[in-house]
Amino acid sequence: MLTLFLLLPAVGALLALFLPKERAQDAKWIALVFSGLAFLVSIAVFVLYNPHVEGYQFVDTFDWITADTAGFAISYTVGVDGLSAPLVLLLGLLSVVSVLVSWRIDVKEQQYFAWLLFMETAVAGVFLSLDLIQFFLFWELELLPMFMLISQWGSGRRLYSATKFLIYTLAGSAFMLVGFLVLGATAGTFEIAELVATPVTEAAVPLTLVFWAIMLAFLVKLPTFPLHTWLPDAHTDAPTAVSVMLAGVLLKMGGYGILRIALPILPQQAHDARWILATLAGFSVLWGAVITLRQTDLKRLVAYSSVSHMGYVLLGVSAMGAVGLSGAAMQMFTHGTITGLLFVVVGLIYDRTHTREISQMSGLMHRMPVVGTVFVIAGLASLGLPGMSGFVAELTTFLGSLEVHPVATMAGIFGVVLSAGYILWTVQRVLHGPATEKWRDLTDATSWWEITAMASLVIVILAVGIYPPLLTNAVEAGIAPIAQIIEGVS
Amino acid sequence: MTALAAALYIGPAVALYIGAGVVLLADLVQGRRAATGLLSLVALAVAALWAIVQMGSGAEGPILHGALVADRFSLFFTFLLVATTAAVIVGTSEWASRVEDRGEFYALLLVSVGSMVLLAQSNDLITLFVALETTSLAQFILAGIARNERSSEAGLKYLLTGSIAAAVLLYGFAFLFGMAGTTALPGIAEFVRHAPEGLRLPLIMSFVFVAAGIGFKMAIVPFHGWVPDVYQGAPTPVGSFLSVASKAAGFAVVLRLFYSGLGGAETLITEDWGKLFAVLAVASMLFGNIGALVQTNVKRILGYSSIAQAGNIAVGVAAVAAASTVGPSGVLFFLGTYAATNLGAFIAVNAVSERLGSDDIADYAGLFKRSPMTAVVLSLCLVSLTGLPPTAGFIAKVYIFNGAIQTGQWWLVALVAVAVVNTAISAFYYLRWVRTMILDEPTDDRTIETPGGAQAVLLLASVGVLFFGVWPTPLIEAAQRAAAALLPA
Amino acid sequence: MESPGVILAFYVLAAVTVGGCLMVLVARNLLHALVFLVLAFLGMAGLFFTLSADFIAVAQILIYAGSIAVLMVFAIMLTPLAARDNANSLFLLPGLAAGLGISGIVAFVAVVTPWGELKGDALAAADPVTTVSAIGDLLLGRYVLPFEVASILLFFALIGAIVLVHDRRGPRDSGGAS
Amino acid sequence: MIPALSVTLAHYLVVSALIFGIGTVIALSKRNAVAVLMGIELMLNAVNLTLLAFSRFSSAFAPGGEPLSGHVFVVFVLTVAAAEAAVALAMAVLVYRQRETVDLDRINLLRG
Repeated sequence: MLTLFLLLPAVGALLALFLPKERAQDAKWIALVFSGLAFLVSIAVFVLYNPHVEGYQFVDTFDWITADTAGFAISYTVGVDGLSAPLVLLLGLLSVVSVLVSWRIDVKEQQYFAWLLFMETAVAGVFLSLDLIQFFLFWELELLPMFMLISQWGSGRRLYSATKFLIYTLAGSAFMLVGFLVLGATAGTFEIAELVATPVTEAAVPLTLVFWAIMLAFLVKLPTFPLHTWLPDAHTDAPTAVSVMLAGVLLKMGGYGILRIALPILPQQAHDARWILATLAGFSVLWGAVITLRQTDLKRLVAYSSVSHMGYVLLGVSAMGAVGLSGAAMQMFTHGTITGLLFVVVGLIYDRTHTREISQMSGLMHRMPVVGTVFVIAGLASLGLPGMSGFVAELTTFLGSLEVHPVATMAGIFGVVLSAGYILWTVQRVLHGPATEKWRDLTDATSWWEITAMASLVIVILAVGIYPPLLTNAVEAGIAPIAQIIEGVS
Repeated sequence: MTALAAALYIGPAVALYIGAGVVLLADLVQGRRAATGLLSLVALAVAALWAIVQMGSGAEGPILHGALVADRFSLFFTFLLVATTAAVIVGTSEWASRVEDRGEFYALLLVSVGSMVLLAQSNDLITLFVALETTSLAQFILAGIARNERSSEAGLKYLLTGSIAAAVLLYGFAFLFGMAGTTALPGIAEFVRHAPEGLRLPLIMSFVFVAAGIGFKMAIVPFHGWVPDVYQGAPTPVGSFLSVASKAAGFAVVLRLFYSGLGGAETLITEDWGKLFAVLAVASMLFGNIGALVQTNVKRILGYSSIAQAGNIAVGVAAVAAASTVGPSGVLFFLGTYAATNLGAFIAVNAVSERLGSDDIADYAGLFKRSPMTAVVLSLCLVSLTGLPPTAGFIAKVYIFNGAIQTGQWWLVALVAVAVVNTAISAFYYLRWVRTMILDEPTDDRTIETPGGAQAVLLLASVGVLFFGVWPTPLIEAAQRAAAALLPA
Repeated sequence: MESPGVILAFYVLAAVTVGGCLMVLVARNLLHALVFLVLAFLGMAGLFFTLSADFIAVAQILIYAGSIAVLMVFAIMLTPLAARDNANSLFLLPGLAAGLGISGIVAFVAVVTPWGELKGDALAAADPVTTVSAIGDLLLGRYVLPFEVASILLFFALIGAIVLVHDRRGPRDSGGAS
Repeated sequence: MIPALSVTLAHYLVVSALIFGIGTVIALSKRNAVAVLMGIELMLNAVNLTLLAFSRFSSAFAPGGEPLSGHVFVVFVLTVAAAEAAVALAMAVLVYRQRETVDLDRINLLRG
């Protein structure tokens, strides 16, 4: 079933690519069908996942490279647990949404949708892989579609941004590979489950170095201050759908990697690093929030708020306890839906106004009430209003981290205050105020694809906010074994 | 040793030499010139068949008083070299049809590859040297064979650099011979294994000379300067031949010499030469990648990239010093995938440059619109050179780095760290080129026709790159069997 | 090396050879450099005699001092408009550094290495033997394969030299893009 | 112990080192292609001297050593050197025909 989820988008990508030229317009339908099918599979995975059963579920495995004499036996193994199941669902959902918001793409549609689907496969591989080399393979696989999508269908300094993204990610993942290889060489296996079961205690190079080599890639992806500078550029210049994917699922690869690999395999080193991580988290939250306050570009504003909000993930991780880790995992999911929605809305506004300068906008609520309303919902969710999914995640994170890292937690809470400030201020400037003459002819979002994209995300945000166990049941089951390991070291 | 067995062992090389002679004769007969390419392919096919028979018969061991040795290792390279040459001939037949000295071109190509086959089999310093010089000399002439200004400049520079490198290599050989008292590699290995501590210094000195001299063939520092010039100036078929076959032969010699001939693992100097190659690898990667960043001529980019890739392979050689069979099999696997990748890239560049009359990267803008297949294959090859999935280059890189790290030596871990950072640097120029081809708008909308032969090779190359990227096990196993043959019994 | 005559010969010949080499380096005129090169080749042949390598010494005179030197004369004569001065390029300093470095290192290693360890006792001169027939036996016996390959090498060097310099029969071909 | 007035292996090796070094300098730093070739020939000569010196002091070899292999090696080096020189000079003449110079500093069409 998981292999199906992995392959569906790739098959769709190939079909879209080989569509006859005169039917290029149909690429979006292929993309919608295949991402939709994948979404159905992901729903099935999430629903059928049983939180009361330990370990990975729906495992598919076979020997991929069987070069035993060289110690290079690598298996293809996919499976989900409570940590990855929500992310798989998130990926399925956001992929459909990103296809929908790309409905108006009219430049090289075939390539565009092929890359988009290709990226879904790559990210799915990251979330599903249970083997380090396989994980690394998919991690690298995601680079090329992203580079192509930003550098071609983006705007502004798109080549610069795409290259910056590429260099940052590659530099990070380069060290990750070294770390993985050292782990694999020492333990004699690349299987994550075995590496977790029999911890590596000594290697050719100090394990602290190995830990940081691996963490570097994840921190870049997360992104953490001071490695975050690629994110605003990439977001600003990326097309809407790519921003949705980037904020919604690609950033989660970093957090997922920390929870899936760095923490359980090297718990002692992670534990030793908790102060550094907490400090980085505090800086990310505050710095991100402060910078966000100063933004005049709507998309850049949302991008910087991502830096701030992903800081909570790291904060939860640095607490090194069950509650904090659960908070981090939940924050990943909720941030994916909320920021995804924000980018959808920003994209819709941009489509109509052709500007992202906040100072140019005023009174849009009068012209486009639907978009405006959704913007308000997303904003409120983003600042952590009770009753929405953001609130649950942030609260859990703070509960987990308060005792361990009071200062960093206070910084985080202050970050929430700041984010309330910038979100309300932005909403007020963009939506309210006098309806200027300039925007008289704006039309609201009325087409089915726009409505569907927004509605699906709103529903998820509200559902999780109102009934958190939808999410927490799975997450807690997934976090429990990791927390057990990490709490075992001192 | 019966004559039959000897014939079995040296058959592939002999077939190639005879083929060269036949091609020359055919060239003399006016009106039969078109057949020379076909004849060369026949010679290559005979060589390959012969090698298959040799493999099937399971015949292995030294022959001709120990001048040569036939084993899985030499067979691996025989197949690699023959396949590479055949691909070059098929992929560039259209170019060759316009060359005045076509017969000589094919004959020299066959002599060169025949000598490389011998090189991979060499078990004696003298055989090694003579085979090396024969292949080099043929390549020098090939580089200059177009006889236009650029080609002759490339030929002259290649020849002078190559001769200096050969002298340095010989100096190392002279000391090795002097100390061991024999030119036979097993004898030298035996000597090195029991060498007294007092001879450590001259031993290190001689293998520094040897490594530097052989480095010329592999295109690693310090004899790397010729690479961009020759790739740019020499006829493209020659460039593609050199970038794959010559490099493979160089690494074959290095493995045979250092791994098997210098006593294998666990000698007085093993770690020394491992570290030596580590230094050379770092220097090559940095020089190649930084050099490639500023180039606008695609052939020069490929030239610098070839230096950087040689650095990657040298990581595997350095690992050989500390591990058993992991390092050499990594080198072999890398060379196998690199052959498919680089041939694809070179043949594509050749096809495009012929039509465009330009090597400027700016003229590759929008190639996807003008010649979709070439652009896609070239992109695939560049992605593979970067080392990104799902291509063979990714597996090769992970495999070779894994081999280095498995040794558990801190300096090899550090070496791999440098290598992966270089991968990130290389992505910059490789992917910039991909983007230019796939996404930029062409300045000229006319389509570019790719000749049939080139299309066939491109297709094969891309199949190879993808197949070994997704299912590398067969090639890995072949590489491991070949590498195992090197270990002293 | 007991005989004082041989010892004297060694020093004289070594001085001639190294001096000839140095003159090749510093000579202003290319033809003068060539003369000194021949001198160095001849000195080298003498050194070979002191090493009881009579056959090689003769071959040295024939091939180096004879053929190669003559080839070089031809090359210089065939390039009449090229500069005749033996000028240094921009790489003089790196070249000097590399050459002196190699010389120094090898000489140092040659002096400090206890070569006696090769066998275990002090170095002693071997009995002079007639080398010609023994070399012939080796060439046609143990080293028959390189011998054959060398003949292929010579043949194709010839072909190559002809291909490179023979006059064009037709219009210029476009080898590679330029 | 090396007697004061005797010539040993080391003497020959030092001479060869000097010649090889001078050859290297010539090969790397001369502008005229023919002069560069002279340097290369000197380097090869130094190699020959080394080979023959080791052969001569053959009692240094362990049992089973083959001193005459050094002589054979030299024969091959001579052969290769001659072939290389012929091709190199042909190449130089070819370049000269096209540009009326064999000055390596001025043969510089190929650059990035």
